Amino acid sequence: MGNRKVKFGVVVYPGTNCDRDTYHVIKEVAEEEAQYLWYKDTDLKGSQVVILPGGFSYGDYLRSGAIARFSPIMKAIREFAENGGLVLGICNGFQILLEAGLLPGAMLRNRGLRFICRFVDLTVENDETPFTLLYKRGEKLRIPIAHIDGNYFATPEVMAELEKRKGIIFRYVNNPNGSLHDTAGIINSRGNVLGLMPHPERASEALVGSTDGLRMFLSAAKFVRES
Amino acid sequence: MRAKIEVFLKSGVLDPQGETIKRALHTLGYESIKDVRQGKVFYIEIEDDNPEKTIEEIARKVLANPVIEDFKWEIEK
Amino acid sequence: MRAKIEVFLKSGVLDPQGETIKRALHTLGYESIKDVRQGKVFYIEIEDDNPEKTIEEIARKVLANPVIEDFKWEIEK
Amino acid sequence: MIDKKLLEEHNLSEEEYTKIKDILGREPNLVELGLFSVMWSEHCSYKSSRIHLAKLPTKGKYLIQGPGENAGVVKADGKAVVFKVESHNHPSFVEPYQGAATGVGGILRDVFTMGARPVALLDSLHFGPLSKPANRAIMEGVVSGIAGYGNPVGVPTVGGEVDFEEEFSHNPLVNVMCVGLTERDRIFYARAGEPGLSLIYAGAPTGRDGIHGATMASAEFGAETEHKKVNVQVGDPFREKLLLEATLEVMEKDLIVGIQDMGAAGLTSSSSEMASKSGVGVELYLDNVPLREEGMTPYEILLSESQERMLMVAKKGKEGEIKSIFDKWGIDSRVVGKTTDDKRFRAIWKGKIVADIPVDSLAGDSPRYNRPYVIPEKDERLEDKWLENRDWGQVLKKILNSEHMASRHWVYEQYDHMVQINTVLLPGLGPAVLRIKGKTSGIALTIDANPAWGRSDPKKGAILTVAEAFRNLATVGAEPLGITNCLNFGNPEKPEIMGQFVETVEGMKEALEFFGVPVTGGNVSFYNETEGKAIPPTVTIGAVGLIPDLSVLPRPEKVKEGDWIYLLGWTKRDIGSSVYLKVIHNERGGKVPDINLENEKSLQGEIIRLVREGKVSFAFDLSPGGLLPNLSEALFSIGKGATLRVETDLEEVFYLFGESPSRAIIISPYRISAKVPVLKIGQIRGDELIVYLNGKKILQEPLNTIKKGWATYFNRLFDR
Ligand SMILES: Nc1ncnc2c1ncn2[C@@H]1O[C@H](COP(=O)(O)OP(=O)(O)O)[C@@H](O)[C@H]1O
Ligand SMILES: [Mg+2]
Repeated sequence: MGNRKVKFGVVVYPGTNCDRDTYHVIKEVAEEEAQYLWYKDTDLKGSQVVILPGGFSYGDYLRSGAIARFSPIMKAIREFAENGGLVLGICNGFQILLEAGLLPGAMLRNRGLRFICRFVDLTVENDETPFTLLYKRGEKLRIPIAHIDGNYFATPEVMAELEKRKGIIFRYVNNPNGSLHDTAGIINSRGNVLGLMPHPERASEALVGSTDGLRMFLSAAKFVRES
Repeated sequence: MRAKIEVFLKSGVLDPQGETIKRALHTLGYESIKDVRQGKVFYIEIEDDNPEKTIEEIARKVLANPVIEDFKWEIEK
Repeated sequence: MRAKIEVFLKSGVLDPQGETIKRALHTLGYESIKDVRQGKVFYIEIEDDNPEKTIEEIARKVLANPVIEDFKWEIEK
Repeated sequence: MIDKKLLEEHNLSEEEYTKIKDILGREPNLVELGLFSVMWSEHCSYKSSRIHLAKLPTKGKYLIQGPGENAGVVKADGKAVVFKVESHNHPSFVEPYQGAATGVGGILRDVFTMGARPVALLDSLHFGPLSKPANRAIMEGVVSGIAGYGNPVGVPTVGGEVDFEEEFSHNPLVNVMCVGLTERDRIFYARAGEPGLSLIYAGAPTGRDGIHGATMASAEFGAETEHKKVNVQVGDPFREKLLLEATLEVMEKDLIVGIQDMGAAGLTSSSSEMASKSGVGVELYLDNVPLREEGMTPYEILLSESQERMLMVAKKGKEGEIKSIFDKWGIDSRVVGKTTDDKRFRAIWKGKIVADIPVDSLAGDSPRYNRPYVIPEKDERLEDKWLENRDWGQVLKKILNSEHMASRHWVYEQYDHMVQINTVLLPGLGPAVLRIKGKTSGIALTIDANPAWGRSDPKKGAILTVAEAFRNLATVGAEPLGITNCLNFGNPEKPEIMGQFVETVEGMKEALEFFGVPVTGGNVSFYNETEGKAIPPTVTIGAVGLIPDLSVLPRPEKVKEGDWIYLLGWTKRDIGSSVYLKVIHNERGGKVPDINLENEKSLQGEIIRLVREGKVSFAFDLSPGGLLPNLSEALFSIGKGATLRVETDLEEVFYLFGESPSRAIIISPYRISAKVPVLKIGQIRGDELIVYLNGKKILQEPLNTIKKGWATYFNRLFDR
């Protein structure tokens, strides 16, 4: 297997707007292989990691991510995830994973009711996932957020279960949106589907302010290469 | 036929919008308002043999998120 | 006392959300849905001597945007 | 049947009506009257401004496309930068959220119509004072409207400005600029090619949105008045995003001859302008136009301003391919007409010709006026009481904690300013800087307006605004490639207002000719008046510059303890129209600073040289607020304190809060010398701001204390 490039699939829904950014980072910065997956596709064209990027799928009408979950490609993504494939949902991608039931919980409107775009500090809570291999537990990351519905909510039982199995992977240092338990990102119990509100692709090059997000893509690639 | 579906947050789920409106109303002097919860309402034109079934189905499957929301509907003949 | 206020777009005002939801429903096979318009609904707890007046007032002044929206309300005793 | 009342409702003069009859050789029907009314309106025809705008310089070494297209184009490091600013003032007053949102939508379309992917938005916003709740509501609506549209479309709002003057209480200004990037051989124009080509309509169905107010009372539409009242345009950013992607894909596959978005006067202006420019005619089949509402008349279909619509002229035989691309993106498209060889604008509805007009009379040959004007009197006051010494520390905090200077983060954090990951300098200070992916270069963007200058002296105000915009660019090492502008004025039929306009254009011309930078386009917004009270004349300048090498870009993170603080330029007795007067003396007038353009040019040249030599950790110009407030803001971003020692023979206020132009601060670890005055005035040190003036300590305070009011001003007002 050696140094073969890992193939990332970047899903494009109508209204997705971080697809090109994510593609750019995977291809030009992480130097892995990248391909777009159209929401009407029914297979993942050999993708080894699937990313649901940020944006406003279907304008975020109805609820963020609510309409995208019915896209034809979701069936393939679900099967891929059930077979242990790595799926990363960023921002709107996270919201879609929640709406689709691939991750537990739901997003409410931000506590302040406003869209917030800024760099925030996160802590890495769990460095034993395929997406955080290259981070250290407790490490602080500077990664931007950009959302209006990022106030993570789940029932007390779900929150307890998440905490117990270390399913909260990233937490905000200063909670910007009201998320329960300062949750910024969670993983499923099988440990292969991660969703987070911050944008690692916006923090992958020093020129635009931070490189703290890059290791998320590199971790996933390393995990795939070594498994 | 016209149907109306209301989708609202389950009790126990925090409603940031309702909270904010309540505070704004208090600032404006409407102290008698004790609580505000905000929901969505969908007005639907439907031509269907079994509108009850269809409406119930789209409310459940599409319009409401069962993790946080409940719904109710009625059909205006 | 509980009041319910519905706020909806005036007819003729474009409703992109409703449009998009309608299209989504068609894609899902719900062809019998001819039109969807989305509005807001507010559930209000009020303790007031003259709840009708207060509710009408906050609907008009605070909750609805008169340029593009209308509203209606009812009080459930 | 066409009487005085009807003409009045259509805003047409007797004279214009006579001209219409001459052109047609008969009386127009009502549809035709409507078409002339809208196409000859100030908004579409620039009838009062054209002869003056023609004076502006439109040639430059970087210019690809000057005024006259949907947007201007300049070269930048082998690429083409497409940009334009537009106002949406009145709609934003009527319905702040939707007014601002649709303003963003319109300017985005102007840019992607030219074949460029929009990469940035900037907004210049002017409201009434926030002490009035109504003004707060307008600002809140406008800002969330810009966010609500720009964010979903995925174009970052990377810069802008917000300021406040009483006159804007009833007439806010919402000027939005969009910048796009494309290849130099991939630019599209509003052209119709040759006769016999299909016109393709793509986008949202047509509703009764924004139909000219004049039509409302018109007898023929009596039965429909219910609907007529609702003519607020609602934006659909989701559809815009799809329209953008589909349009760019159609362009990439080279399937069209020309294209224009349907903005003001919708289908009529887009089709007639393309045809007129190419010397062909156009025939429209109104029954093919997708409609959103029932019972729409030809009048309404032709003049609707529904958003998110495009009109393009297909290359022969490419109709099907075009349609399949729009289908893929879920956008309706239809053939709604064709080009003809008779140079007429003809609309056909239910088998009948409902309008038949020489196309040039609608688009090219609309009337133009040389309206009478009087040159306004200048406010030249400089009052002694403005010059008295005060507790400068208190003054500084008061100014920083005012709506004029407080941190704008409450605004720009609602905007996605990072999507597309090109934003090299985050909003907060100075111009926006974007990288160009795949190159070492970048572009710098700024938008500037200062109504206080315009009110006291429109001509000098315009010169100063241009100079400020270029100085902003210079601080990041960028030289200007071109500008776009938006001229916001009252009623041009009043000679005083027309005088302000003439003076403003004169000033802009003088400055641009001096710098050798062309205007690439812009927008004129007249009739910004409520109850006879006009806004101050306000010219908004949007400038684009090129930074050859981003590796030497000054940025706050580069500043180190011990770096020197240099003041470059000339400080004079300038305090009129300043933030200091507004906040401390509640005085909104006074003499506008003089500017020596030669000095200004040397200053900018020297800053650019120093930046490009890699000598500068961080640089900023002294814009409104003056030295102390501007330096404090810079220190807040840097996160370090400073000690200043300044010596002056002038009254103290001029040095600390005066607003002399042609000045900038450079922070550098090196010894700096230049061909303009350079003073070493201090050093980056500790976490306090300490200021000595003529040897006397006038201020010593922790930066954090100074920062508090500045940082939270808008949150305290808006966050409930
Ligand atoms: N309406 C706005 N939209 C986006 N950014 C804004 C807006 N207003 C201000 N900003 C940003 O805030 C910063 C400070 O604005 P301003 O006081 O005008 O500074 P400057 O004079 O240095 O340009 C700038 O970076 C500017 O781009
Ligand atoms: Mg400025």
